[in-house]
Amino acid sequence: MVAQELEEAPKKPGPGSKSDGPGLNILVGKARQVIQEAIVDPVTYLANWGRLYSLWPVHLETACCSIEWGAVSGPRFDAERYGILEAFGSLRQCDLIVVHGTVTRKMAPRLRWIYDQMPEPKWVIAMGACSITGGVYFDSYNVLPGVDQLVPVDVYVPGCPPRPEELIDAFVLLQDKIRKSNIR
Amino acid sequence: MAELVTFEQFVVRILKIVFWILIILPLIILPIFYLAYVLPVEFVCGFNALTCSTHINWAFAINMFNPEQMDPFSSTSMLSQMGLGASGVLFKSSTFPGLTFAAVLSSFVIWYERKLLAKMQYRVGPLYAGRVGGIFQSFADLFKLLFKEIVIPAKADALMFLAPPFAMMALSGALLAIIPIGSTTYIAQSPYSLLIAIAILSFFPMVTLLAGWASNNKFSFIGAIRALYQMISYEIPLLLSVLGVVILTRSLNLSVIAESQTKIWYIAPMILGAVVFYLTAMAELERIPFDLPEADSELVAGWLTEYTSMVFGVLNLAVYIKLYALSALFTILFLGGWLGPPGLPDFVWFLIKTAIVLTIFIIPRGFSPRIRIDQLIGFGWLWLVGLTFVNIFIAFMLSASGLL
Amino acid sequence: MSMPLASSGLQTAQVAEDKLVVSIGPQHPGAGHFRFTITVDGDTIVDVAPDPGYVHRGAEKQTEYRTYLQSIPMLERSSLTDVTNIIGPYSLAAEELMGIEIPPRGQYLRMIMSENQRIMSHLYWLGIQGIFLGHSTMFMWPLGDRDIFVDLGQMIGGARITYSYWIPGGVRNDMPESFKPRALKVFDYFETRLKDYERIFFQNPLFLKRTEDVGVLRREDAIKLGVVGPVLRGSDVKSDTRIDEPYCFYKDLDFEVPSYKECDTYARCMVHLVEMRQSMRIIRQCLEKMPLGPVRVKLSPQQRTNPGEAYARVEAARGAMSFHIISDGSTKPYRVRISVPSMRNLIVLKKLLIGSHVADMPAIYWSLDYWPVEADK
Amino acid sequence: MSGAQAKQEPSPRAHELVNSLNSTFGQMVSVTVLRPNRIRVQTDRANLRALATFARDMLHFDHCTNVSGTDFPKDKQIQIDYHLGSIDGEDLRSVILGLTCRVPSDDAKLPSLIEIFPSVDLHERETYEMLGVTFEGHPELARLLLPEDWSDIPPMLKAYRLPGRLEGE
Repeated sequence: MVAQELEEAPKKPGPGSKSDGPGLNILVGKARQVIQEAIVDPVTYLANWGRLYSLWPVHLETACCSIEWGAVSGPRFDAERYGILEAFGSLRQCDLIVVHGTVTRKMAPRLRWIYDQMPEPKWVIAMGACSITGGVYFDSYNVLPGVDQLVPVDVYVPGCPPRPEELIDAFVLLQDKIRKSNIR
Repeated sequence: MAELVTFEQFVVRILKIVFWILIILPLIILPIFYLAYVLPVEFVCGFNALTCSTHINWAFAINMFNPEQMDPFSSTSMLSQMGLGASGVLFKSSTFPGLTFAAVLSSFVIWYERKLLAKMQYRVGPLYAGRVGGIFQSFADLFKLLFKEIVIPAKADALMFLAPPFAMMALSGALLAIIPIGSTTYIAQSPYSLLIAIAILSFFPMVTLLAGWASNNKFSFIGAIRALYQMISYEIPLLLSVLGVVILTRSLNLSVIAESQTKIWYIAPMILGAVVFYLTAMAELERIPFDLPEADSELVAGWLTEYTSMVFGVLNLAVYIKLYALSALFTILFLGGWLGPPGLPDFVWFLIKTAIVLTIFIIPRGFSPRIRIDQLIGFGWLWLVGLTFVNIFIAFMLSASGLL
Repeated sequence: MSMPLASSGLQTAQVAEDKLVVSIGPQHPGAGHFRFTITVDGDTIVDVAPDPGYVHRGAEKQTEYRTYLQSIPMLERSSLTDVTNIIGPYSLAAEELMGIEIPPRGQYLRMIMSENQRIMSHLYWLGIQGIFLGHSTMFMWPLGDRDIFVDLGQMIGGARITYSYWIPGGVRNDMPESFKPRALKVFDYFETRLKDYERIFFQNPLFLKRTEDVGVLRREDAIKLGVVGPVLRGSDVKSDTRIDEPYCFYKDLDFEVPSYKECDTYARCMVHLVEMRQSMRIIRQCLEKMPLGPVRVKLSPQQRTNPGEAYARVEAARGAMSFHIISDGSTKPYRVRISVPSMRNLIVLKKLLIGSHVADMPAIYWSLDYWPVEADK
Repeated sequence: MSGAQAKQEPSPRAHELVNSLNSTFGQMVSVTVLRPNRIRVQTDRANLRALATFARDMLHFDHCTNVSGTDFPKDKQIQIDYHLGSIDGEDLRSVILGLTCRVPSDDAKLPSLIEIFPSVDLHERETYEMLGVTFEGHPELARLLLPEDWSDIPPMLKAYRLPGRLEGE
């Protein structure tokens, strides 16, 4: 989010500039506002509402955090409450990658391919210390020091492995982020 | 852009839209409507004058000069005459008991299935989408799929790839059209409606094969071949299992079959046929334990592997409409259709029975692993076909002895 | 030096026209962190090429840069389902090199933790076996019950699953007094659950159809190929490191080692079920027999060892886990070699899959209890 | 290295093994008992196959539990250890027989034991890629764990320093 705001910042017109006013015609401006309020905003709301309650994660297990992922989808923590349904094998139907821990140099190109093959919009959660910085394997010859060089990460979940509650917190954070985003 | 973040804001916005519509409607739309229907048709709308049959024009003329029906809203009866009104064919096939009704019902069936499965697994299931128990979960899935990118694989045949979802939807809709859900609530009647339903069912494997082949993916292809094997070998037991009912009623008309069960529901004498129909319908629907074509631990998602966004959504919806249609067929064939104690409209009884059958279709997903393809085909040809012959024999005995 | 690229991921094999080469994994619901290529002729698998290494993190090399105690948190992440047992042989070998004796209470705590871990690992295994057969309830129930044992481990170890508990010199800390009543309650509950599992999952006719006579590994093949753990015991060999070469106080305890003559996937499943019961039996006995006293020998963080080599093994959840440590007398090990059961069981994958149905692939693959993270180290 | 470790008395079964090894191979091997049930037999690569065949046929060691390789840059040698175990041998389940063989680093070649013990398959492949030791006669000596684009020296050699660590850390 921060990055987006920074990109948009220079485009904002300063105070006193010409485009500050109601536009070339007050009627056009009003119509634009009506269209915006009557069509664009509700559609945005509906799309975001659908997206945030229907995050289907890809079945990609990069390393050992997948055990806690299993616990999250298990009866005690039950991620399906949030609409996170781990029942789709094909990445074509998924919207979310949860990077389960370490990404090795052999796994890295596969992770990127999987990310590229998924349909837009898509989100990435980096789960575990290994996927953020490399974790205890920071000095290994075969481990990527963080996946954010590889795919754009939306939410980072620290921990080695993170407790399921932390992962659920990450889902809630991601939902919050989606709720506030524009449709692409 | 103004951001909507809460449900309350959304409601306020919707009310605003309604307000604008209420303003715009009397100012712009109603005058046009008035011009179109109150003034003579020939002057206003040349298209109508050229294309509509003469008696409709005459009806317009009668309406026009009838002082009691001068208000424009009475012309809804015109719509009925054209087949567009509340009892017209278009309304029936598109709204109730047709596609829209079935689609909304299916989306609730998806939610119900997930909730039921979660209960069996000591979980909660969908909870936060919608205020009550995640009841709008499948609508959230729907809106998400609507606004998702459609990916067509690079080496896939785009037309052939996009055809199956719509063919699937059309077939499911055709299946709906032939199934009556009440003595007067039906879309189409035919003396051979059971035969037509089975003929439509035999189209599904072709669509599946097309989908698998056009995706240009190995998993899709293997899944499609499996679906072809499965559906073709289970078509024969399906056909044979309903034969017992046909022998007893001496009719292929589903309405007649349902009405003829006043004495006894056919599930009692035809229990073998009902069991075989249930199992074969499960196989036709690719539900666990017969979900080999979509087995996600072997073939990623089977023949659905390459389908994205709403294309996938339409396929999935079609499958659930098919589930509803087959449960409805089961209700008509074996559970007496809409027959029930008086007090409620007949289609309500029908829907209650269908819901029970749907539950029975859904439950095996909770306690059964997947079967293997060779076991499946062996089971179908050896046991199910054998059982249907026993069933037909029983039907002949009952029919010949005059008991039913 | 140059190395050939054969059987690696970037090469496509040349096969006949009527055969289909299907790549399974790493993004595949039936493969996890692992990839293998199968060549399919109709519904029969004619060739298998396993391609491990997706989780190879170089744990062996990293031990060269860490002291004996520092290596423990890193090593236990190689097998997160089974953290106590992967540290076991490492600590045993290090203690052998250091020449220290462990107090008896520490030994008993090691056994309790190790068996608790075995139950957790087996439950996880059972869940995944269920989902691989398309049985989603069989995935959810064991995973839900696993969390109860996670809580038990948390009472002693402090963390959810990674507690670095079994360390050279004993165990990290003593157990709380509330552990015993809690554990006994959990075991009473779980024994009824195991009966449910047996009735609902293991006697399910479709489950039997999918697992019986599938992936048969004969006794002589199992021995020759050197498989371990439940796979070996499912192949009619009553071999268990806890009995063959008892460590801790296993020789004082009374428990049974299951073995089945059928040698198929169902036998392997049954081994897991019986072992969970036996593990609870062992913990009950440990709780009875446990003496009071210290739980560890104080060691310096820079503890030096005698130069030499040691080879130690314990029975982990997946089979015999062994460590070979060579020391040059410094604070860091000269060479640590991990021989993990998953790697030793992978060798039979090719043998079992060739000639079987495509649909049997997930059932056979997971019945080997192959955990790629552990195998790749 | 192992010379500094205190020698221990072997268990009775291990004692028989030591005697039988000594009487058959004599000077070609040096037998050390590390623990009552750990026997270490050092030999050279010429005798390795004969020793393994003898261990399988006469001593009833039927599988290999581990193959480990260690680099000794000071001696310019690489040490390969085969750890053999037994299931069907009488009273042998607790015994681990280690076959140790040292090869020079610049000529790291060794006969493969895959025909004698099929269970060494993956272990030998791993040792090959981790230390660059060639096992002659292995049918599929290919890359196993490292990524396809690995172009550095084998990582388990002492000359390979971890990239995440400073020199001498």
